[in-house]
Amino acid sequence: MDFRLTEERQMLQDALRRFLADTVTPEGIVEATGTATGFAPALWEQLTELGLPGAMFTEEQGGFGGAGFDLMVVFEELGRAGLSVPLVETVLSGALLDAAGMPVDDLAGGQILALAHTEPAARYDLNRVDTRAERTAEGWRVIGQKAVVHHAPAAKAILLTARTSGAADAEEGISLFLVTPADVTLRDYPLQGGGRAAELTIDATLPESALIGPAGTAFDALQTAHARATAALCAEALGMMETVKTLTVDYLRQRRQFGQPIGKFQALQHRMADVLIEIEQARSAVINLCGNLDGPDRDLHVSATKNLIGRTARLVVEEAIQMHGGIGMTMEYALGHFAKRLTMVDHRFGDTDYHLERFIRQAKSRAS
Amino acid sequence: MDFRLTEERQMLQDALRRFLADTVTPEGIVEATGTATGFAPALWEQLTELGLPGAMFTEEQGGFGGAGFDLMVVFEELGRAGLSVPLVETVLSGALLDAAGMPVDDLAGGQILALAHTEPAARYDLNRVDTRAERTAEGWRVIGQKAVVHHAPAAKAILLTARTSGAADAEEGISLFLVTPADVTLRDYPLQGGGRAAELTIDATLPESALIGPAGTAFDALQTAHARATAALCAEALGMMETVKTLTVDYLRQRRQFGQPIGKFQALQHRMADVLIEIEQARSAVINLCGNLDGPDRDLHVSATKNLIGRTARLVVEEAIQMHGGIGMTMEYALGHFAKRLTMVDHRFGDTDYHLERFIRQAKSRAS
Amino acid sequence: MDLSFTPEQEAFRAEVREFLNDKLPKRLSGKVRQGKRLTKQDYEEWHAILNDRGWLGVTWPTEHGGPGWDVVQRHIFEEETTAAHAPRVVPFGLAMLGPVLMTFGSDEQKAHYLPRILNGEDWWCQGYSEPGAGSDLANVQTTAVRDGDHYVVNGQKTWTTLGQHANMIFCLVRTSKEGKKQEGISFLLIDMNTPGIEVRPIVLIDGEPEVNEVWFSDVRVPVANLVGEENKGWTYAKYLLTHERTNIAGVGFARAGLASLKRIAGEQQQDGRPLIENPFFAAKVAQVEIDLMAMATTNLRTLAAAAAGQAPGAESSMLKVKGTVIRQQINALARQAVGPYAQPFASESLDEGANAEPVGPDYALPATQAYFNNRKLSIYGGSNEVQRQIIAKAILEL
Amino acid sequence: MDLSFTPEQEAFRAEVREFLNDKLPKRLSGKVRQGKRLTKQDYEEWHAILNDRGWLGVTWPTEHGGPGWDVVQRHIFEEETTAAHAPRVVPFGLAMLGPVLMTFGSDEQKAHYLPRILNGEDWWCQGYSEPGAGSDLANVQTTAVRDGDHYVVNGQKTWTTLGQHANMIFCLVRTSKEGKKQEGISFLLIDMNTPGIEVRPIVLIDGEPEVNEVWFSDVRVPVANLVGEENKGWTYAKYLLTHERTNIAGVGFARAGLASLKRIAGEQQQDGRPLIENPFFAAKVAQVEIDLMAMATTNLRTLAAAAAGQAPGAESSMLKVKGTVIRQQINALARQAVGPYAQPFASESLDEGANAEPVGPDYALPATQAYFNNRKLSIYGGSNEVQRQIIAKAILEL
Repeated sequence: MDFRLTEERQMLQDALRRFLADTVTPEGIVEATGTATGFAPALWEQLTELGLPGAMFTEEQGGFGGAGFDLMVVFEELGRAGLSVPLVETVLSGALLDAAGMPVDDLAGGQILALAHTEPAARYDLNRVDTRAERTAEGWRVIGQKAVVHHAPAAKAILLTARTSGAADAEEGISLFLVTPADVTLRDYPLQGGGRAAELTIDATLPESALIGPAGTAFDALQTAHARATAALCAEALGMMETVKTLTVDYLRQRRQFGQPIGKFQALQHRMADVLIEIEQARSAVINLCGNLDGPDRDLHVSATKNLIGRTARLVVEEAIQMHGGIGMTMEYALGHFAKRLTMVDHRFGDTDYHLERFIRQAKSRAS
Repeated sequence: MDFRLTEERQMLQDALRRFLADTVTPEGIVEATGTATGFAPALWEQLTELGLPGAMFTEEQGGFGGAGFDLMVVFEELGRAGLSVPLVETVLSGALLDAAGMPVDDLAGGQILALAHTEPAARYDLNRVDTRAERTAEGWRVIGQKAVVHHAPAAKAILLTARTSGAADAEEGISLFLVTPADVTLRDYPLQGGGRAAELTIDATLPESALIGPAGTAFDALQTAHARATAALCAEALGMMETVKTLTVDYLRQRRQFGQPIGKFQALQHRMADVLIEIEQARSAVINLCGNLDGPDRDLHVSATKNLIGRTARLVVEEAIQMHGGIGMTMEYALGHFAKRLTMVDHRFGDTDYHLERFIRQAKSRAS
Repeated sequence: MDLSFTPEQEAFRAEVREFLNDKLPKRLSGKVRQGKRLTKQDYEEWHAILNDRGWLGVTWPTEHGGPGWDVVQRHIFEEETTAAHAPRVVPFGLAMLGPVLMTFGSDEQKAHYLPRILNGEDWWCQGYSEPGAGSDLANVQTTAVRDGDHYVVNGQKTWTTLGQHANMIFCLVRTSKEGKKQEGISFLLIDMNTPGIEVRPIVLIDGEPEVNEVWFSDVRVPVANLVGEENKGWTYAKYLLTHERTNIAGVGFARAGLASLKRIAGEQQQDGRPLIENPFFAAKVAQVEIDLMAMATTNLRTLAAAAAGQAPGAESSMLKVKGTVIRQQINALARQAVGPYAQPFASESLDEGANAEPVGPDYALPATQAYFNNRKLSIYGGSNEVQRQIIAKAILEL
Repeated sequence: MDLSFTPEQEAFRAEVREFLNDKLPKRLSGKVRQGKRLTKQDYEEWHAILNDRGWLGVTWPTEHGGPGWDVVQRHIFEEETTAAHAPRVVPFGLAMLGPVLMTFGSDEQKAHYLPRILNGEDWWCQGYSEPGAGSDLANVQTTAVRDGDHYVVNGQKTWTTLGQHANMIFCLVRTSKEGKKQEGISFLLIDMNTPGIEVRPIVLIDGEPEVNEVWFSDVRVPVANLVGEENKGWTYAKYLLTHERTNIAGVGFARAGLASLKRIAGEQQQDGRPLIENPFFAAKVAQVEIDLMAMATTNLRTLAAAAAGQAPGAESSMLKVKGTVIRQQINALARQAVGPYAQPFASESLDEGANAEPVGPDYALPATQAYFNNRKLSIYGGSNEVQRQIIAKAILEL
């Protein structure tokens, strides 16, 4: 039992925090969201040099990390800075390629792949895939639509799931394809809280070689990929909470009303104390997930942590805005951006209720 | 739209409040609970003279009230005083006898009948009756067990449900019988929050005449009886909340700590404000139920109100104890009794969750 | 006790409903229902329709052109207009300034301004809040110094809702620094076209420029624009704040929000079933519906007491807190309901006639925006913390 | 970062488990599991078994007869004993007074009292709280006036847990009224058999006489019973309060409570199915389980920091609040789970060997009692309000 970071991770954390504090500004985030890709390519290059994509992978894979706590260290810092970069996509794509026995060293070197899996009617159900792929004489005929594909506008290529057999909600029959931007139509847009995504339409014939791994067997890898990406997202949320906490504590100390700092008002003090307690809970939940990411209880912890993070994020956002008053609702002050970005965590990879229900199933199957 | 009491109800409320304030003491409640019947018969006689059972019934029935708001006025005052008398039983029995076309003037005059319906395995399901009654040459052979029969030790006779046909959870097939104490075995005990109840065992042959109303058709009347009794219980809970509020406000004003009344501490002020808001919500919920007790949306309001009362009662009890500190947990101070009695409201006629689920069903069937 | 409305009240409701059916443009109700942006012209169009019928100044007595309704009629009108998705009536002239002028204004002020509020010649905005004040409203730093027949105003106001549309602003200004901070405040009417006034929009987290900062640099305001007496402005300000609360519970908004939430949750599918049938989600919706049923009755009780001449005390603070909490819960559930489509931020689709189709279901972005925007409900109009303080003070008397 | 235990720690866990399997009487664990009343003899029996193994004073160093465990070992021991339904170790002598005497007591006091705590000759109780003080612990009114070789003590203590079993009490008494209230307090050891002491039980809402009032009328206490220096008692009291917090999170109790809750909800039937399969109830249980999983890790993190020599700051206050809230939520769910059988109050059935069968399921009354009794968790040991104050002060530094 040891809650200290290894020396390597400590160094990475320190370097990353310093770099991001020096580099990222609220204006820069807004500006990047307005660009074609939704982030600053130069910044991504610098982060790649710092080793960010590399930290997502083991040495055998061509990286120098790959464990849950590597994800935690990196994403907490990204969360603190509040910026959108396609690193969750690296985690997703890496897990999928790796499961198919494909090399991931390009990803570790900074290559950007997007994942087009969720569909307009799927909500958070990983198994629901209506996009169909049929083997024809020319190759794979793929027709379907994908929803809110993060960082699709920036991706060199896109991993796309399609159903090669089975009913729309069957776990079996989901296959993975590698497609190029030329194969698909994108309608791209900015996201609440920064970054860009796109609605994707595909109606194309892909070469035989576009299939990644054996046909119809992608579901397990999708679960693994989403488990890892959920850990990343939860750690990112934790970092955002830390920033919101700092902003709010500073505000309570400095803002004066009725002749004293508002942090002197006991009602606010006690509510702030509850917020602090829940952020500590959030940190413990992220540790639990990252520490179990390669263990047998992975999915139990995925759902426990995503549920707790979702609840805590809402509390933190709503209390921080309320304690700030009107200024907390403006985009002129840093809180506004973090409030939106942190709120959006519950809208990706399954929300609070989705994971509560899944936790109950997981706990039941573990008990029996 | 009128939220004022009629003159008659106002007079009854005033008289009742004065009488109970002069008569009921915490010691008296404890003492009564220790007696064989669980309440003071002399007090019941005085309340009967004041017109309490009579207010439960319409003029045609031999009373002078009978509407939802009559129940509200009376039970709110009983709740304020915190004492246990068998008036909910009068409401239950009255509705059942009335539905069977039987006279209720004895009940209006103070006769005490208990209702033995709930069974050990039934929890809050009104339809679950395992007690069986079979017609034999000698009459009705009735075998079964009943759980937590309130005021059974005091009742001259007991209304008892038994299944004459159908599966254990069928709504059809439930029949109503009038039994005497000699027909049953009671194990009686005190209740949390005052009063007495009993576990009832029956293994007897009853005369033909013991059947009340047509065989197998009691379920509708049971629903009506429980709707009315739930309104009574919710109004009683509201009265208890008012007393708890008064005790807590007084305590916040008088108790000094760190050199000032604890009511000066803002954190407690804001929490007390939330408690007050919820008590107003509880009053509105009771009004909604009592005003709809004879209307088409009765069951929707039964469940809405019982759910809200259950949640509010828990908040009121827990916050009142917390604001009092240790003294709030002792039986030496009036709050202790009210805290227990108010908590028990959620354990009769269906709890918060039971009614939330039922509300959803009711709202759905109303919408369709 | 009687929860039903009288036959007269029911007839009134039918009359309102018929009016809305006939006169509320489908274009406007469609925009409100879909959460599209309303333009200045949209509001003005609806005001003019109401004014034609004499139903614009709902709280105004007949002598000033109001309908002379009692509180129950006003409540019914509010229920029906919200249910019909009518645009809200912009409150600054009608609900706020109007009653102040009627009570404290000079005859000239009444004769000049009141008709212009009704006929739409003036669009008023509110100059109460200042950057340094927050909930401490009496902490007014904007100064007005007498110079001949004028006051010279310097300072800054903020959170001025829809100030970008306004040609007039009513302001609290400091005319004296003697005594307590509540003393020395005056109530001034200022033409926004006067030189020295600058309006700067503040973009909120929903991306909308709903509120503004208003800067005053040596703005010369005729002394005739003073309401009542100099240094007595705090009295008028408090009067206004009380009258601002006529619909503080927001029952109509909450009901409309709940109906919209149920529609969304009925359309969204989770695990092959409508989300509204998911027990966890259904439980949360039912819980807030039950709270709303009770709150609506608390609101009616308060209205009935007001109709019977009782001054509203802590009740209006209770309604403010509970009403805003319920609306915010409904907003949060609607945001949750839209699922992954809460993420896209393609707000150009909110403009009427925009070429951009919404991303995902058309209700997704409005639901998300409403969640963010309505965080304001517990902040403005006296924050919920201030309301809790009022409630506690009233009962604890400490 | 590593969430697993070392092989040594796992071996230690196995050793504890084996000990419990061999030595914990089934009679005692059965009573604890079923929520029956524990007698003084029950506690003494378990203390003696632990003392035989040298595992009674878990926080004590080996020189004083403790096992010399580190915080992780203590944590493992606590996890295992709670899971095995061992009686709790009565903390007043072992966890509270012991460490104070070791640090501030005279050699004579150490030599005399410490062994007697371990071997059960003395049963200590705590004389801190007073009726007028509440959370304001330093507001000590009980006086001790020097008279020759004695202090003469007058006053009243309250909330003295299990004082009815005690032969000794450690007290905060006022020996000086000069200076701040924290000054002038002394720490006295008092024999409960001294003339002038009266113990009166206080019946709590669960019907149990768990706590007592202790009255002192001209009680003569030898000066040798003063711990440390006169008027320095507040320092020792604070030290004690810090050491009281070794298991402040109550993870073991919470886990045992959760297991019991699941058992109850698995047996109770609603609408023909186990209650635990009802989605509303399952959701609440899962929510508190998720909170507990996180809190257990927060607890381990704090323990690890303490093991690394970091002084616990606001963390122990956070654990106090979250830990008690979680336990109270579990208690409330268990009360809810038992349904109508929460109502009977036949508490004679809680005595071992009582003729009275329980009314309804045997878990019903203990679950209801635990709900009422554990309202204390957020009140005692520094109320949760006091803890929130500490947390806020630490971060806001105002």
